[in-house]
Amino acid sequence: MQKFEPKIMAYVCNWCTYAGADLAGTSRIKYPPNVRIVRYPCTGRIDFMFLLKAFEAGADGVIVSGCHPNDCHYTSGNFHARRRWMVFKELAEFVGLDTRRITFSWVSAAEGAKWAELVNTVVEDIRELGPNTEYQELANKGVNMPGDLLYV
Amino acid sequence: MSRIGVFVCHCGENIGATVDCAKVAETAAKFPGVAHSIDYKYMCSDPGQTMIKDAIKEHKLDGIVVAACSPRMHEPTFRKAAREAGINEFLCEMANLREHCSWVHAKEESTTEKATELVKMLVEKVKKNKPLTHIKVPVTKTALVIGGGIGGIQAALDIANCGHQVIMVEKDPSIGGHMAQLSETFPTLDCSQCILTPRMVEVAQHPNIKLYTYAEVESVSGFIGNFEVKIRQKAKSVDDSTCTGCGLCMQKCPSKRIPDEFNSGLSNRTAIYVPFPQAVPNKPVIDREHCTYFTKGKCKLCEKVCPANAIDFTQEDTIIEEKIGAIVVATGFDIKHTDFFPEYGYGQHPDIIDGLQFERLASASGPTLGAIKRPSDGKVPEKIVFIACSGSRDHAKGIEYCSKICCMYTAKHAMLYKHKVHHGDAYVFYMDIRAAGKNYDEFVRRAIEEDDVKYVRGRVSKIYEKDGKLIVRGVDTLLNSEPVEVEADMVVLATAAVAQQKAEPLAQTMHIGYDAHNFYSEAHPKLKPVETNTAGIMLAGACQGPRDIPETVAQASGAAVKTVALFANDELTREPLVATVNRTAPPMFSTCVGCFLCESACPYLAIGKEEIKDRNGNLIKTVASINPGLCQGCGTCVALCRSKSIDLNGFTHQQILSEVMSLWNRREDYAEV
Amino acid sequence: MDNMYVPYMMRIEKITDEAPDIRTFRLKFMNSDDEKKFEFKAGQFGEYSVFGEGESTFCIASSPTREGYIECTFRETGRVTAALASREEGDIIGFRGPYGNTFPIDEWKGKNLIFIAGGIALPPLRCVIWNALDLRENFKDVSIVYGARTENDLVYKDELKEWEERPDVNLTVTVDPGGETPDWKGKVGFVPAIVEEVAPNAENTIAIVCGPPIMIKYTMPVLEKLGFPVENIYTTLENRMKCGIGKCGHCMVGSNYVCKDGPVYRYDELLALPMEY
Amino acid sequence: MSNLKTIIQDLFANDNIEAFVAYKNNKPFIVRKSEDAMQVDEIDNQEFNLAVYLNKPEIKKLSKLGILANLSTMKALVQLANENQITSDKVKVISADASPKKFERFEEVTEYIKANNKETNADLSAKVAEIKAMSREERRDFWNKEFSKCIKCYACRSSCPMCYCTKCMVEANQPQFVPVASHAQGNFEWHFNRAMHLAGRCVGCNQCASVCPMDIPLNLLNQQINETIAAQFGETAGEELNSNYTLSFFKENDKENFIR
Amino acid sequence: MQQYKLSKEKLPEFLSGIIQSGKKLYAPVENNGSNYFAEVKEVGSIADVGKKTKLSAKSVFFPRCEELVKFEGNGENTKIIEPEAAQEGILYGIKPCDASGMDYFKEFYTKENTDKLIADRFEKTTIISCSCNEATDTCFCTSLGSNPGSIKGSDLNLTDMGDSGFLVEVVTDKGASLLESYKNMMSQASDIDKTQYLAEPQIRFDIEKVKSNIDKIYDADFWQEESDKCLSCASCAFSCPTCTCFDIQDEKNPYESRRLRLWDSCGFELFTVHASGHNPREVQTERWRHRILHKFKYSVDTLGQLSCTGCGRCIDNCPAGMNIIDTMIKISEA
Repeated sequence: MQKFEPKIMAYVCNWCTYAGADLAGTSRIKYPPNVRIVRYPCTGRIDFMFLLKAFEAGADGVIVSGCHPNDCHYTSGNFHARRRWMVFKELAEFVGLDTRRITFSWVSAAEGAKWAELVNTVVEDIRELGPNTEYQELANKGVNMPGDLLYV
Repeated sequence: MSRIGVFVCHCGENIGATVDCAKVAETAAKFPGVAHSIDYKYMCSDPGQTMIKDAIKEHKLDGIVVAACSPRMHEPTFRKAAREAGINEFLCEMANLREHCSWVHAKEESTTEKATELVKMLVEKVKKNKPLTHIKVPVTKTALVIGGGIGGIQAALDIANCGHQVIMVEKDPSIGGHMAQLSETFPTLDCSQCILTPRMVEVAQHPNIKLYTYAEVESVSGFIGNFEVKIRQKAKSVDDSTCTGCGLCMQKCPSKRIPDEFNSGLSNRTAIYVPFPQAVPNKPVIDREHCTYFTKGKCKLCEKVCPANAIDFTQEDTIIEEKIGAIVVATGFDIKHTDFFPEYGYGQHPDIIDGLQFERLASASGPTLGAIKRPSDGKVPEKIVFIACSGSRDHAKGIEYCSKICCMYTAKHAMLYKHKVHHGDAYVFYMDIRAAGKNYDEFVRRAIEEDDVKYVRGRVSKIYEKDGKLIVRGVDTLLNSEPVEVEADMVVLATAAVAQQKAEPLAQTMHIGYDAHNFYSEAHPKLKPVETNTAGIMLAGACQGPRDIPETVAQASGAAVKTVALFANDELTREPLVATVNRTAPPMFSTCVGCFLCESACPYLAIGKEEIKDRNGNLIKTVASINPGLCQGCGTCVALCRSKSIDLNGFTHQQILSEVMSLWNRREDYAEV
Repeated sequence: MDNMYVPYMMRIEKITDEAPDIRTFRLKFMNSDDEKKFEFKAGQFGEYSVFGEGESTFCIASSPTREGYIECTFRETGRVTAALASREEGDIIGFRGPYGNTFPIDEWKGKNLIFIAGGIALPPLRCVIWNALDLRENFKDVSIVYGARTENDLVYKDELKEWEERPDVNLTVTVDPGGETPDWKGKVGFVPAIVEEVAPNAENTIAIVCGPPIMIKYTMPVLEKLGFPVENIYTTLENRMKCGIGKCGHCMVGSNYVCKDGPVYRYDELLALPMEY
Repeated sequence: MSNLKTIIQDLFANDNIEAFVAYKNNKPFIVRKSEDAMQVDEIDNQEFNLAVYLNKPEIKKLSKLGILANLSTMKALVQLANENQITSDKVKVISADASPKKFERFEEVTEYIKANNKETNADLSAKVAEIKAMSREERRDFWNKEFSKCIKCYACRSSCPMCYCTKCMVEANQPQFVPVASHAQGNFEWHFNRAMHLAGRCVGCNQCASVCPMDIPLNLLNQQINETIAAQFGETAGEELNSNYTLSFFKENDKENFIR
Repeated sequence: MQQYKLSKEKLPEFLSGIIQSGKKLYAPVENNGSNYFAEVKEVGSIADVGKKTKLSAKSVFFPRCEELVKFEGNGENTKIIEPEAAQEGILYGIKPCDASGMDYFKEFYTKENTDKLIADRFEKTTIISCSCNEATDTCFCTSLGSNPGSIKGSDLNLTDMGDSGFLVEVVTDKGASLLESYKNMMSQASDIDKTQYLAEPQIRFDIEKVKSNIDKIYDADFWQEESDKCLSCASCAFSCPTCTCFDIQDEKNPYESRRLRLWDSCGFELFTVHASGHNPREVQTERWRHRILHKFKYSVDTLGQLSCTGCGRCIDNCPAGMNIIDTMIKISEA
């Protein structure tokens, strides 16, 4: 048994935030080791399902980050992503998901320090919130339950 | 299960000092599907790479994960090693243990733990990797240059001189563009035509250049290396092959009062005409809109006088189809005319002219043979006012940008005036003087200091006529914004440079981006200034935004190099990391339902419609298909597709989901907080 | 509890790549008690599974006369088959079975046999072919007509060679027009046409036909024309199945549960069913 | 004979339609033969969105057909046209009102929508607002309770005019994003997905909720998204032809106050 | 057959007795104005049993999502974990039509290749049905030769006699043994004929004609007409007491996986589709015909009984207004 350490999944685009995180590395800026980066070509590629799947996998927090507006390597992927996130976030809130656990941000390839700062903040915020067990529990609700109104 | 190899690099002390690499390798060896796992001091070194290659062969690995530095650094290195060992290079993935782990975390158990998980993610991902082959697209080594101004000419000659075929399309009867209209050029004051016309001739005579004048691009289809273009050759009514260019027809033509475009309306031309004496090709066309025969049904004087029997009234527009590999767009710009300015009398006063008109007045080949005479009465103006920024940088007029060339040509105009009318007074109203460029500021200073041009910093609010004079009323902001009034004989407006009238439809034809002012958009403002978002289409000159001749020429050469680089190989090789629309067994054929909502999201217009037909040719369904020649692999369409019919090579749903799921968090491992 | 959905644990002993996307697994029981209890007959099938990915239905492609293992041949088409295809030798998979009825091979004693198969449908027949060949003395002439789209798509290439060389087997292999390479020595043409060309003697002959629906559709009239009575033609259906024991309802054709009442049908029985297979 | 019946018979006679989608006894009814036109209802207050039938494979494959369209059906038709699913050559639209009228082009349909559009979802908006006012835990519990009833009969999907995928993403299994099972996670992700996939496309006919045999108020999800999209991007589905689809379109100044 | 009388006041006592005995009690409960079967922890939460529940009671025996088997670990270390045995329970408030559906269900799952998971639940559950005093306009049990007081499939049957309380009929030994401990609450009532209290749903079609026509209508024209408005959802199948079809799906995480049994419906387009893409029942007409013939022909062929009980839920729940009675009338008139 260990003490609770938040596990953060970071979905980042290859050209800005991934490079920004690389810069944090080459600049030796320290931040906590709680974050796992999943590399996407562009934030436009990030299907909203991957956000739910991060929760399913038990991520305590998720960072989604890409190029600042107008900086997209593919010119407009982040603009599309931004709209999608807006709709996603509003819906997620509406159905009662804990959206405090999802952080959207723009981190450019030059913002190594911003990346480190972002991870710091998110890890601390999530540490406050505690483990994210709610979503994983859903998988067992309603299984092997006779009747029609199952987990009311 | 797969046979994955894991190679953990210490990167000397860079990773090894913080992460327990041996332990990472040891743990990774136990991951399901891992057949081989080892750590080593320097994986990217020759012995390291050899080690990887040997392991691939020895352990029959079908995928490798190199846990080392950032893939942005060494991915090509290790992919090459994989390829050399006989497995597909796209079965190699890198876990970033250096930039994303050892360099940013302290030497702790949790850091090694993170490193292990990063390896696990990539192991799970690489299990789902599929071998990919580079996309090869054949290249037609012919370039299309649209526009025969100095930009087009430069690009065409550069490409042609590299041994490739060029097709040039010019909408006017002659090439030359705006530069042919200019009198002298700044900052050297050398004669514009003297430097341009030899190059025009060179174009006409170049064995690799096929020239279509009086022609326009009708449609463009296909993609990089493989465009198909339809060119509309407008009917010239003169048979180019027999016409000798003797000019008899023009002398006899009865319609002589047609405003001459080349002279910006300062003189007239005939209905059968060549735009200017040095035109290329130097053969006339009939302007059907003004020709007596075409408007009234009788005349045919030209036909009667033509010694070569070259006049052909029955000619029709023809559509010429050409296959090309790249396009250089050099369609240039236009200027706002004086009628754009209510405050300056809507262009009603003949002595308020624009910059191009002044160029023609000052030109030795112009209507006044180079004498500065005002259009209304032919008198030499004693006092002349130049107004810079006429329309430019004016939000109220909807033109927020700087037209860039006006500061310089206004100084030039003032100087030319002063050189020709020594006793005359030249005033320049300006907002700022933007003379960045080699010898540019010196040029402006010369105008002010040596030629005594009077520069007044302020805007002109109104011009009106009074007693045969043009009263120019403005302010001098350097003198406490005091009102200034100049009684001028002539006013020259340095009107805003704007996009060509047909810029927008042409952009839509070619599927290239354009901004709010219809200037064409470059692929990247810094790093891809001559390319468009549509691969294989390059930009040169003022169609992208106002610019001067040297810049246009430089950009044209840049565009030419991009074109020639494309033509350097018979096939275009592209990374296969592109999106694909699935194809399934009949009767479904694809899970795509053809809503085409992905189409508008694609920044590269790579998504097209594909019709699936049965053996008898009946349409079964229309589905999306992605042109691998155009797709850049951003994946926006992938995330948009509701039925999950599109996937992105290298970042498939399977790959990413496997990565995410490998991070499964076991709750029982924690104590309650 | 005697839960019918609990699979046997099987170890993949051998993997053979047959054709693009088509593989054969040789499976051994992990538990020797299971192996002792296990018995099957030609024509039966099972549910092969990768834990966490799902179950997939294939026939048992090996003959019951070859004991100690079972074999299955499958094409990678979906989630489960893709997961199966990514297994290596030595890996563990699940197996439930045997299910379904069998070819009445005992009733065929003393008769001629002709096997007609197309594409990936040779595996169901391979079981009964080997079963017959291992009891060769029980039968008179044995002929096999097998066709695939291309040469490359032929499965069991080694065994085809073996059958080719056996004097007591009359093998005809064909590929669809355009599917042949320059060295191809077999026939070129669609299976029904080749059957007509080979023109087996219908007298005292049992025809066992298996292939895609389109092949069956065109082969049956040929056999009837050649004088095969419907009672002498057998086929096996490959409906979608989930449970294998006549419960889930997926394979239902009329009142038949193909997994329980089939998959082997005599042609006259098949004709009595609605055309929902 | 009523106007509607005459129009339908006329369509069969002169426009060569193969089917006409209308109502009979207040339920959907597909007129396959001209004489069956006599059976259709003439009242004009039916709620059912008939546009869903244009997605039914058996009807989709017909070369020409007609449809009786109330306001929400019309919006669905416009949106379907925007999504390249139907063309005005193929589908003849008849307005379901007191004086049925035939529209030759979808432009006329959009004009009709503009002229007759009414704000009908006030109660629904109020309910959305009510849920938004709850605490997060209350919202979670509310939806958990509602989704717990879902049996995954997919009546919502089948009855939705905008759900026309031949293979729905829940049936895509490589990978299986949404669990097929009707347990809490499967139900949550299914309804979340459906709502997201209808974002910017839902025409607000509320059919998903009205057909649900378990009475799950699914329209609240769509209403919430429609409200978000209207407020953030100023867009509404099904009212204009060739309007850009909200999620494959953007403006440079879209709001991003939630992005750090 | 034994009959008892139970006064209205005693019923709650009887039911709470069951709860207290530790057995699970499944009964209709109300949610958003409709009734559904669910486990009840206190008698007060039981809804009006006179009202037809939205779904049949099959979920008590055939949960819509159930683990068939579970796997822990990976590779060689994979451990198979079988599901737990069912708990003893009482199903109360089920309609006679539903109960006879449950009888079919039990027969189907136990006759051949017994499904132990479902058989176990039937074995451990006592079914107390409640006769109908009122019928809805979609009820057609009488058209199928059954009636609102049918005891088929019940262990005990209750008939509401208004002020006179309930008539309790003991149908099976299982029913009798349940009643054993509660007999003191009841009085003997062997002479009461419950028919007078029952609803009388109208007979909508002639079942004999249906039976005689059923073999010759496979190619009839009316199937298309009847199925034209069907939208291929499963609300009919999932609310049907005799629809037994299911799907098997696996779920996994890196540490464990499970094989689930889920409800499925022959109405779904993908229900029969082969791996090759070939679909034996490609159009909805064929699927609707299969559904009807399964109920009225195939189940007679295989199990000797009709598998439609006339509950009318498919009519109530159909989004598109499909009506099985219309189809039956067409068949009877064919």
